[in-house]
Order: sequence, then C-alpha cells, then structure tokens
Amino acid sequence: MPLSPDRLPDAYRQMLVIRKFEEAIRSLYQQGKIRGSFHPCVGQEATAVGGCWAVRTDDYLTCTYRGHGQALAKGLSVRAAMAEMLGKATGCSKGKGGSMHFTDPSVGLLGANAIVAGGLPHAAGAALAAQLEKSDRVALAFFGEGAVNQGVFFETLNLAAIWKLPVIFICENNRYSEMTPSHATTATVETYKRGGSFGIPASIVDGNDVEAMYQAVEAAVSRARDGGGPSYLEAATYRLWGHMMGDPEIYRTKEEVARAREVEPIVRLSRRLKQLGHSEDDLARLESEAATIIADAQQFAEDSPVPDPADALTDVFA
Amino acid sequence: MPLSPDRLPDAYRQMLVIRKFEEAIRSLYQQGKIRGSFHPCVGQEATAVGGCWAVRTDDYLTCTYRGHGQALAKGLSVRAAMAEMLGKATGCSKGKGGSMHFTDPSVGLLGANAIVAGGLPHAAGAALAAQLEKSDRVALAFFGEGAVNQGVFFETLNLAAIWKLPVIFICENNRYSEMTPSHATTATVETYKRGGSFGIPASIVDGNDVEAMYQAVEAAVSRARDGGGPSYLEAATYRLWGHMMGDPEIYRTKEEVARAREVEPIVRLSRRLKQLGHSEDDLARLESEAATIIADAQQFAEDSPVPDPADALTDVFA
Amino acid sequence: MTMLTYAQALNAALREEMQADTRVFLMGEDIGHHGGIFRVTQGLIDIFGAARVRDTPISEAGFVGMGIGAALAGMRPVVELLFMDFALVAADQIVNQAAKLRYMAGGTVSVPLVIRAQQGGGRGNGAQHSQSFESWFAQVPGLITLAPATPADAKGLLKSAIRAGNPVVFVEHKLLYNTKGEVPDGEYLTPIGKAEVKRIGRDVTIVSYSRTLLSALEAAELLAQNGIEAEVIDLRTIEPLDMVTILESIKSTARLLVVHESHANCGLGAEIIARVYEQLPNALVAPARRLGAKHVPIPVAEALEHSVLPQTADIVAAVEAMFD
Amino acid sequence: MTMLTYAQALNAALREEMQADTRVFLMGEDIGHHGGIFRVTQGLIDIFGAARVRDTPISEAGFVGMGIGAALAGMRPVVELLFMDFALVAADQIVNQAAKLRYMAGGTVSVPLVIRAQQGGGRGNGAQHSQSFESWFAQVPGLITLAPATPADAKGLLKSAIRAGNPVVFVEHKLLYNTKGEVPDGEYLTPIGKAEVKRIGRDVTIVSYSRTLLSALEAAELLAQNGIEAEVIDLRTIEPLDMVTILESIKSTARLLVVHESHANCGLGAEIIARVYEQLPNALVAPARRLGAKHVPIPVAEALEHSVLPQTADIVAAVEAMFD
Ligand SMILES: Cc1ncc(C[n+]2csc(CCOP(=O)(O)OP(=O)(O)O)c2C)c(N)n1
Ligand SMILES: Cc1ncc(C[n+]2csc(CCOP(=O)(O)OP(=O)(O)O)c2C)c(N)n1
Ligand SMILES: [Mg+2]
Ligand SMILES: [Mg+2]
Repeated sequence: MPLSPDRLPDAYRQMLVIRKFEEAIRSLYQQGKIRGSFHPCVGQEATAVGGCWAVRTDDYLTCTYRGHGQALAKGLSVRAAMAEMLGKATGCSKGKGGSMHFTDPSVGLLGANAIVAGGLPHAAGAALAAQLEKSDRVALAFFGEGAVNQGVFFETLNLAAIWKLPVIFICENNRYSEMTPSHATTATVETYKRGGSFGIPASIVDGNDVEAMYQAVEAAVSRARDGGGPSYLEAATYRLWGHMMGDPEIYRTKEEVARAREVEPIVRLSRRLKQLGHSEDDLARLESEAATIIADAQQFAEDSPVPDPADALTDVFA
Repeated sequence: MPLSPDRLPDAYRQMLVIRKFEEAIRSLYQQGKIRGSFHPCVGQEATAVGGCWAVRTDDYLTCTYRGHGQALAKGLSVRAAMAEMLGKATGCSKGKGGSMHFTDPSVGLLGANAIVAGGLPHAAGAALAAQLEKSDRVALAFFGEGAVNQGVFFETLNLAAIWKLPVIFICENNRYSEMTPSHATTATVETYKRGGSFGIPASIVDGNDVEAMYQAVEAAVSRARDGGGPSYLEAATYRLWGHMMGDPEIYRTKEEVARAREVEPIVRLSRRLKQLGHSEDDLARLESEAATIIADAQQFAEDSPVPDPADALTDVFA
Repeated sequence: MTMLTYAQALNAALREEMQADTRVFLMGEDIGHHGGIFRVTQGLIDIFGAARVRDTPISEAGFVGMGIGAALAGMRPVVELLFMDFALVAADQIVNQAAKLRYMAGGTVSVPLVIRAQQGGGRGNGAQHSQSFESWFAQVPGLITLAPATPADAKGLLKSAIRAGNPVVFVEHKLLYNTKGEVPDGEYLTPIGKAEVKRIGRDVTIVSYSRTLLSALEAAELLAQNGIEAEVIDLRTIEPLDMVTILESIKSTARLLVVHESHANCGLGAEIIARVYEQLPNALVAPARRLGAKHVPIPVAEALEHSVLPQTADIVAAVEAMFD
Repeated sequence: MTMLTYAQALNAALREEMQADTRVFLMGEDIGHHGGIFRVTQGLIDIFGAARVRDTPISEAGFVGMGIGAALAGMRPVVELLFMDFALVAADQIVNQAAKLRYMAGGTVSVPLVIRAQQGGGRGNGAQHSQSFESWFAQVPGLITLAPATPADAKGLLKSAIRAGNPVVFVEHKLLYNTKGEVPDGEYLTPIGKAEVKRIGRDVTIVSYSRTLLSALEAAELLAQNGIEAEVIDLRTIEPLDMVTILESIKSTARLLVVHESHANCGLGAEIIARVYEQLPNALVAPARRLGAKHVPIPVAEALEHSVLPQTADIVAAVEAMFD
C-alpha cells in the first residue's frame, strides 16, 4: 500500500523536523553545549520517515547512534530528544544515554545502539516475543551497511529466517563506514544479497524517496504480520555530512557531495509536492512549523535542569 | 590433479590409522584411562586424508576438537597424539591441551580448536602471513556445518574474500551439531552457498570419497597458490559414532546409521582398491600395518610418564 | 522435601516458573529434544512445547541478544550457554547490552533475562571449557551474578533469578550436577544477595561458593580434627555481595580465607579482602588469604589440573598457616 | 629528546618497529588512508603501503583472530580496536584464543600479537564507549597488559610490546592522546613489568596508571600544600604486576591508595591491596584504600560522568581521610 499523497505534507514536515534537529545540534555542539558523540543523519531522513511511518506505534524499533531520524519519526518527543543531547535531567534517558542511545518504549523504541549491529538481535528478539504472544506486532531493525560485516548480523539473520520472525532488517547503505568506503571492506556491496543468502525476501530500494521507502517497508510489514517471516531491505542513501563532528571528509570529493545534494530526500520531496500542486507558500509554512517545533524543543532543553550527580547511581536495576 | 592410484594403498593405511586411533581411544576411555572430552571422527577419515594430502607439510592447517584425523593426516606423530590423549608428558602438548587441541607447527598444524569456528580466522591469518611474505603457502580451515551459524565464520569469509587470501574453507557436513540435526538450525542447509554469497568459489564434494576430496581440495589449493584467492568446499559426510562418549543418539535411527555404514569412506576405498586389482591380502596387510602403528603408539603412551605438577606453570609465555 | 540432584533441582525450578508464568521461555543448544547436555532441561519440551523450549543454532551472540530483545518486549527468557566459556562469543550482548540498556535508557526499559551456564574445571575439559567467570561478571555493573552450591539453592536461586526482573548471570558448576540434596517442594525462593553460614566455627571464617564450597566444608572437617573450628560461609550471590554476613563472622573468628575457582588475580577473594580491610581494619589477627586458580590456563592432564585448581588440602594448609 | 604528544609517540613507535622488522604490520578500522580516528597511524600507509597498514571491515573478532593466525605463522601483527569496548565482540579471540593457544600447545607455538585500543571516560561518549577493561584482562592468564600514562612510555612500552613475542593488550586512554611530553628519540624501550616512582614522598603511596596517574600527580601537589607528601607510582604494566616497587614504597610511607578508572569491584586496586596485606601484613598504619569507577555504567551528562569516575578531589579526600 503506498503512502497516500495527502500525508506527504506531514512527511515533509517530519523530515524537516529531523533535518533541523540535526542542524540545531550541530550549532549547539559548536557552541560547546554538547559533549560526547554526534552522528548526524542529514540526508537520510526519507529512510527514517518512510520506514517508521509504515509501522504502528506499538511496533518495535531498534536503530543505531545515527538514528535520531528514526527515533523522532517513530514518535520520540523532540523535547526529550533535544534535552538528552544537552545532557539534561528531562532527556529521554535523563542524561544517562546521550546521543547514541535514544530510547522510548512508549513508542516502541527499544533503543538506539552504539555497537555496530548490536541492536539487530534485540529487534529479532522483540519479534520473537510478538510471535510467542501471538500479537501481530512487528519489529524494525535499522543499521548501516558497515554492520553487514559484523558476526551478530549474520547470526540474527539466520535465527530470524529459521524461526520466521516478524522482523524487517533495514540496511541504510550510505556508502561509507566512518571514513572508509564500504566497497573496500565488503565482499558483496549489494548487502541485500546477504539477506537473500538466508532465504529471506531481500530487495533494494531508493532510500531517498520517502514514498518508495514507505511502500517497500509497508509490504514487508504486512507480510510479517501475516506470518510471512522476516524481510531484508537495503535502502540506498547518502550521508551528506561527515561521520561525526570534525570529520575532515578526505575520503570523498566535494563534487560527490554536491551531486548527492541534488537528489537528497527533502529536495526530492519538495519537488514532488510541487508536482502535486502544493505552492511555495505551503512548503514554506510546513518548514516554519518544523522550525517552531525545534525552537520550542531547544528552549525546553536549554531551560531544563542538569541531572543531580546523585542520580548517577539510580536506574541500574528495575 | 587427481590422487594417483598408486598412492591409494597408502591413503587406505592412513585412513585405517585414523580409524584405529579413535577405536583405541574409545577403549582406553572406557577403561577410565582418558579424562575430559573425546569427539571421534569415525566415518570422516576421507575428508581428513583427501584434504590434508592435497597440501604440503609446510602449508597451514586449523581444525576442530573432532580433528584427530586431519592432525594425523597432516603428519602429527601418532605417538605424540596418543600420549596427549592419555595426558602424558610426551604428548604433543605435554598433557596441557588434550583431545581438543592437537598442535604441531612442524607439520603446519597451528591448532585444533574447541570453540566452534574459533580456528577459522587463524587459518585466514596464516594465509595472510603467506601472502605478505610472498610465499606460496596456503592454509586449510576444517570446521563442521554447525560452525556456519557462528559470527566469526562470516567475518572470516568476508575478510578472506576481500583480501583474496590463499585459504581453503572445508566444511565437513556430517549432518549433526551435537545432538541437533543441522537443518533445524540452519536457514541454508547447503552451506557452500554461504561461501558463494561472498563471491568465493564454492562447491560441494562427496566427503566419503577420498579421491574426490583430494581432487577438489587440490584444485582449490593450486588456485590459491596462483593468487586466485580463497575457496569454500562443503564435504558431505557422516558421523558414524556419537558426538562424544556417552551420546545416547536419540536424534537418529539405527537404520540411518546402518545405511551410512554401507557408504562410509574406508569401505568405499577398499572396494575401489579391489577394483584396481589389489587382493584381500594386500588390504589385510595394510590393515595390520595400521594396527601395528597404533599398538606401538599406545605402548609408547602408556609407558610415558605423567607430567610433573610443577610444569603446570610453564609454557604460558614465550 | 525431596532428595534431588542439582540438575533435577534446576529442572524443577524451570518447570515451576514456566508453569507459573507464560512469559518464561528457554533458548539454548540441544536443550529441547535432547534435554540438555547436562539433562537440566530434560522433559521440558514435552510439557511446554518447542515454542517455549527452543533449540538454537550455534549463535550465542545472536540468541543471547534475542533474549535481551524478548526481555525488553516483556518476556522472561532463560538462555543457556553450554559452557560459561562461550559467554566470550556473546560478551558484547552480555556486557555492553544486557547490563547497560536499562541505565542508558534512564530506567525506561528493563531486561529480565537469565543467562545460565555451567563452568569450572575438574573434568579435564581443557582451557576453553573449564574457566570460571564470576569474578569477571562481578566487575560489570548492571549484572546480578548467582552461584548456588547446593540443590536447594540451585532451585531457590533460579526461581528468584527468573523473577528478578533484571539481567542475571546464573553460574552452575559441571561437577555439581550430580550432587544430591534435600530440596523444598514447590514454592521455594532463595533470596538474592544473602549469604548463608553453612558451618559454625569460632576460629576462622572460610568464604566460598559453588563447587569449592564443598571443598571448604571438607577442609573444615579435617581442620576440626586438629582442633580448628572453621565457620564456612556460602556466598550464593556473587554480586551484590553480602558483606554483612562476612563481617559478622570475622568479628568472632578474626581470621579470613576466601576460596574460589576463578583465577585469584583481580578475583572475588581480592575484592572481599579489600572490603574487609576497608570496613573492619582491625578485626583480623592473621592476614586475610584467598585461594583461586593459579595464573595459568586450565590444563587437561589430571596432575596438572589438580595443581592449578584449589584443592581441599590447599584450604587446610592455608588455614593452618594462619595459626603458626 | 623531542616534545611529542602521546599519539605522536605511539606513531613513532609503530614507524620505528615497522622499519626495523618487516614482520610487523597493522590492521584496524580507518587506520590506513584516514590515519586513524585518533591519528595514531597517521602517515604510516604512505611509508609502508596498504599491505602493511590494512583498513579492515567492522569485524573485530575476524581481524583479531587473523592477527592471531598471522602471529602463529611468524608475523608481528599490531591490531587496533577503535574503542576498548569493542574488545567484547572479539573477546573469544582475545581470551579463549590469543591468551591460551601457546599453553594448550605445550609451548610449541607462540602468539606475538599486540592489541591496541583506547579506553576510558571523560568525554561523554556513553556506557558503550567509555569502559576500562584492564582489570578484566588482568584476570586472564596468558595476556600481558600495559597502560602507559606518558608519551615517553607510550613509545617505550609499545616498542617493547611489539618485541615481547607474546599476546599484549596495550591500553591507551582517549584523554591522553593530546598530552605532550619529552620522548627519547630512536631506540627507547620501557621495560615490561617495571613500575616507576613519578614523585617521591614520605607520607602516603598513591599507585595509579594511565589517565588517573595525572590526577594522582595533581592530587599530590594539592596534598603537599597541606603538608602531606605523597609518593606517586606509575604502574605502567598492569600484568605482570610490579609488587616490589609498591612494597618498597609503602615500607616507608605506611599508607596506600590505589586509583584507577576501571570499576572498583574486583579491580586492580583490590588485587594490590590483597597482595599488600598478604606480603607485608603489618606495614600500614592506616587501612589501604582504592578508588575506581562507581559500580554503574558510565553516564553521558557531565555532572553524572564526573561523579562516577574518580576525580582529583576524590584522591585528595581519600588520602586526607588516612590522616584523621
Ligand atoms: C563493534 C563496533 N566496531 C566499531 C565501531 C566504531 N564505529 C562506529 S560507527 C562505525 C561505522 C559504521 O558504519 P555503517 O554501519 O555504515 O553506519 P553509518 O555510520 O554509515 O550509519 C564504526 C566502525 C562500533 N561502534 N562498534
Ligand atoms: C562457540 C561454541 N558454542 C558451542 C560449543 C559447544 N559445541 C561443541 S561441538 C558442537 C557442535 C558442533 O557441530 P558441527 O560444527 O557440525 O561440528 P561436528 O561436531 O559435527 O564435527 C557444539 C555446539 C562450542 N564448542 N563453541
Ligand atoms: Mg554507512
Ligand atoms: Mg556436524
């Protein structure tokens, strides 16, 4: 089932919220207000929105340190996310998890993970729980193409395949693993073929096209809900910014990045919306709505208190 | 290049040495003279001899706890192996390693491993050493079909593929992983397809036919020596005894085992030798030669001293 | 009360908890149709079916990780590693994931996962099948580590572990499975974090757990023949550590020996000794001692393995040295 | 002597050893063209080429295992883990394989492999990127563990590690890379197993290493202002432990504090304290103390992380408490 055209303006706003969230973080980072890691997902907003909008709030999601987009698209509060980035007590993890570990079980977000491929078995395990409970929930596991060389990736695919688990493996292939082009480290650059080698329905999709992304994930999700087992989707996309703050980006040319900007998801969707008859004003309004959401979240985060040092000792055990 | 027919009698004797080695261990075990683990390779002698005879003494080998056959076929002293089983100071590991860790670098045996798939990267690493030193050495990595679900198996295949390493991955598919039939735990029972998914030349061979085994490994080895990179061979075979001593074998029928005995490698080779005109007496002579080798080794082992407890503290560091 | 082996007691605990709570299910190698290499899960697949007693591939990282995911989703998985040594291929999932996910989420999720495995030496299984990891897990915040020595505690602690609502590493010992003991029938819980005085004595406190507890009790009888009355404490829980029981005991005995099979270096014995000197600096009349495996991998040959692992005679000697 | 950063000193050690011995080669993520996330391998690919400076996939178990295999075959590999936390995905290869293969082979093979990684907190990298594992590796027989605190020892110990002929875990600290210091030019080896007295003092012995050594030295200056003269020992080698230097020092100071960033529980501090009471039971006039990370995962927010990791002020307070 395709993403109905009348939801496209909302998708556009959601993608802009993600983009502006990362832009706000970058400037806060540059102001020294954020410590630790920050792995921006700028350029990958369509995989997040297309993928996460194709499931319900009570479906499960695991993602990576680059998963701000997926977390927000799944429903994580922008305020709680922004506060977490600033290490505030009001953050989604009370300042304990930071940029790489956004979590909110109330929207099915079981956790972003800072270990490459570390979250894949968690998604498969949540899918197993759904299967055992005979619910129709599914789980999405987002990961980068560098994860396809990590052992637990394969172990999880095999387990999901033999147990026909309702889990969708979504590989965001943004062409680079940190500063190394993935073709240099991966025997089969078309990572979806690895999914296929376990007998899992596997295909590649244009990850910069939010509608294509939605449709592909939606198809996999309904197959999973009907007991059809796991699917593997490789979403072709591109990381417009560096791997992290301070990445000199010596591994790619400015031209390559410039070309990528012409086909990046937000530009693409704005063109599409105009084709559908939405005016410049409509788009500008959506953009300012997104800006307002981010400004509000930033205000909330900056006004929030830092955690009490004593709280460092809580939340270890239930 | 095929195994020349005039070496077949030697191959027959070698396979009988392996068979009788395991039989001797079993009775010593039953007499309580052996403690710890014992994973017999009875029924898998052709993979060992066909595989290990296709390489040179200075080529590398890693195998598993079920690797007595490969170790002996590669040239490990039968006396040292038997003494190791009895925990004697004259054992190949001075009694420190036992049944699961036969090692002898003088014949290229870098070590048997008790961690499933644990030895695969060692073989690939030795192959990398050969590549860096520009020698024409190759490495063989033997493992069971259960290992194809362990993460490091995949990681090693990918690394060997991208670096075109002279390593031959030999999967002995004996149909069972401990007490579980492998098809129940493995999405793709034809494990060689997993090798193929990394772009590694991969095929399946009759692991109970020593000539077929030799020829397949020899072809992979010469490709590797010529810089053609890794190969993956799945050797179809069968474990005639239990996984270990005391295995109740409830997971298979007596009929299944009986059928397997009709096509087991030693029976097969004896038929072949007769076709080639060798007499019953010839075969009997080869068998008694094998028996003598084992009897001598057992005598040596039984007569050897147990290690001095103080030696427990040596051999940790070079 | 019923006389059960340690393995049967574990089996009873699993059966009772699976009956009481449909969220409890099992994953591991050969635990289903075969009933487990050590018979701990014997018969459970017949009662609860293959969906709740799941034979896995040889993918420890994968199925431990899936246990975490299922726990995050509200289930109560119990995963079995055939040998504790294999925790190393799943170490990321145990240490980086199970132990930390709740904390990194600010307490918004929990990981009610039990990881069972047998460990230790004494059978000549070699360096990759004989290790003891409880002192490693004790270093990891976010893990509860349990190590019962008796059939009764095997049952009582496993039931408590399954209900703990947190990640638990449940340490069994390969040499204990066939040991017999009286086990309370039905609902019986051993409290987590509570040590037990197994033998009362006035002269020296011997702290141990798991397999070496039996050696400690043996040693205590031998020492008694020489007029030394040892108090023997079974720690049962490795982390959180019950220092109260230990300190109470040494207040009267003034001597302390800790015995375990994990290597001495940075082991639990060192930790207990450090805490004792921090918390009761002047309680001891003789220097505290600990016995652990010597600092070499575990060898196979009997004479070698015997000399590397702490033996009853070593315990006797260490205690007697405190009275010279 | 040249003024170098810790990262530059490591780079010099690698360059010199690769020049001197063609068997030395490097594997790791982004170490080649990018020169390493922390610039330690910068420029080496230009000198030695991509065959000896190898960018790897994200397959730590695989390439650590291949380092073992290459070492078994006579090479001298140096593998880099981006963060020590990732040792957990390679734990089997490090603990079950590298540490044990020689022993299990009765000494017939050796594993001259160096595993480098930076560890520790202080940058808000979170619980999966801030751990300190030296106290874990100290539990593992067969591993040599080194943890230099200064640029000079970074160079001298790394050169010694590469020549050690045995498996070495080489512990760097993310906060040390940019610290500067005088480094002897050319051939300069810091001996393995030898601690160094960094500051002489009569009143208390502070034992530390890696990043916390700097806090210990800072604390010593502050304590001096209150008339407490601390002797500060830089362990440099975690295992084998140089007890001689420690015992010598406490013979004169009669007070001991051990400081490290790994968690206190079953940590190196506990080990040192246990050995001190075993080997010099009556040397101390105040109870020995140790400071390590609190028993929780490492949080991100500054106030939280600060309170979990041992700080200079904590060291000062702990020492002053010994004089009450
Ligand atoms: C097991 C492990 N190894 C290494 C790292 C360090 N690391 C963090 S991100 C990254 C690159 C991952 O690339 P990819 O999977 O393509 O995801 P992307 O960053 O492109 O989204 C690496 C190597 C890690 N976090 N975990
Ligand atoms: C990492 C790991 N997990 C589990 C085991 C326990 N184990 C020993 S042998 C074995 C079965 C292996 O089956 P397969 O690979 O087919 O080899 P086979 O025994 O049939 O030769 C298992 C699970 C182990 N040794 N290592
Ligand atoms: Mg990528
Ligand atoms: Mg098998």
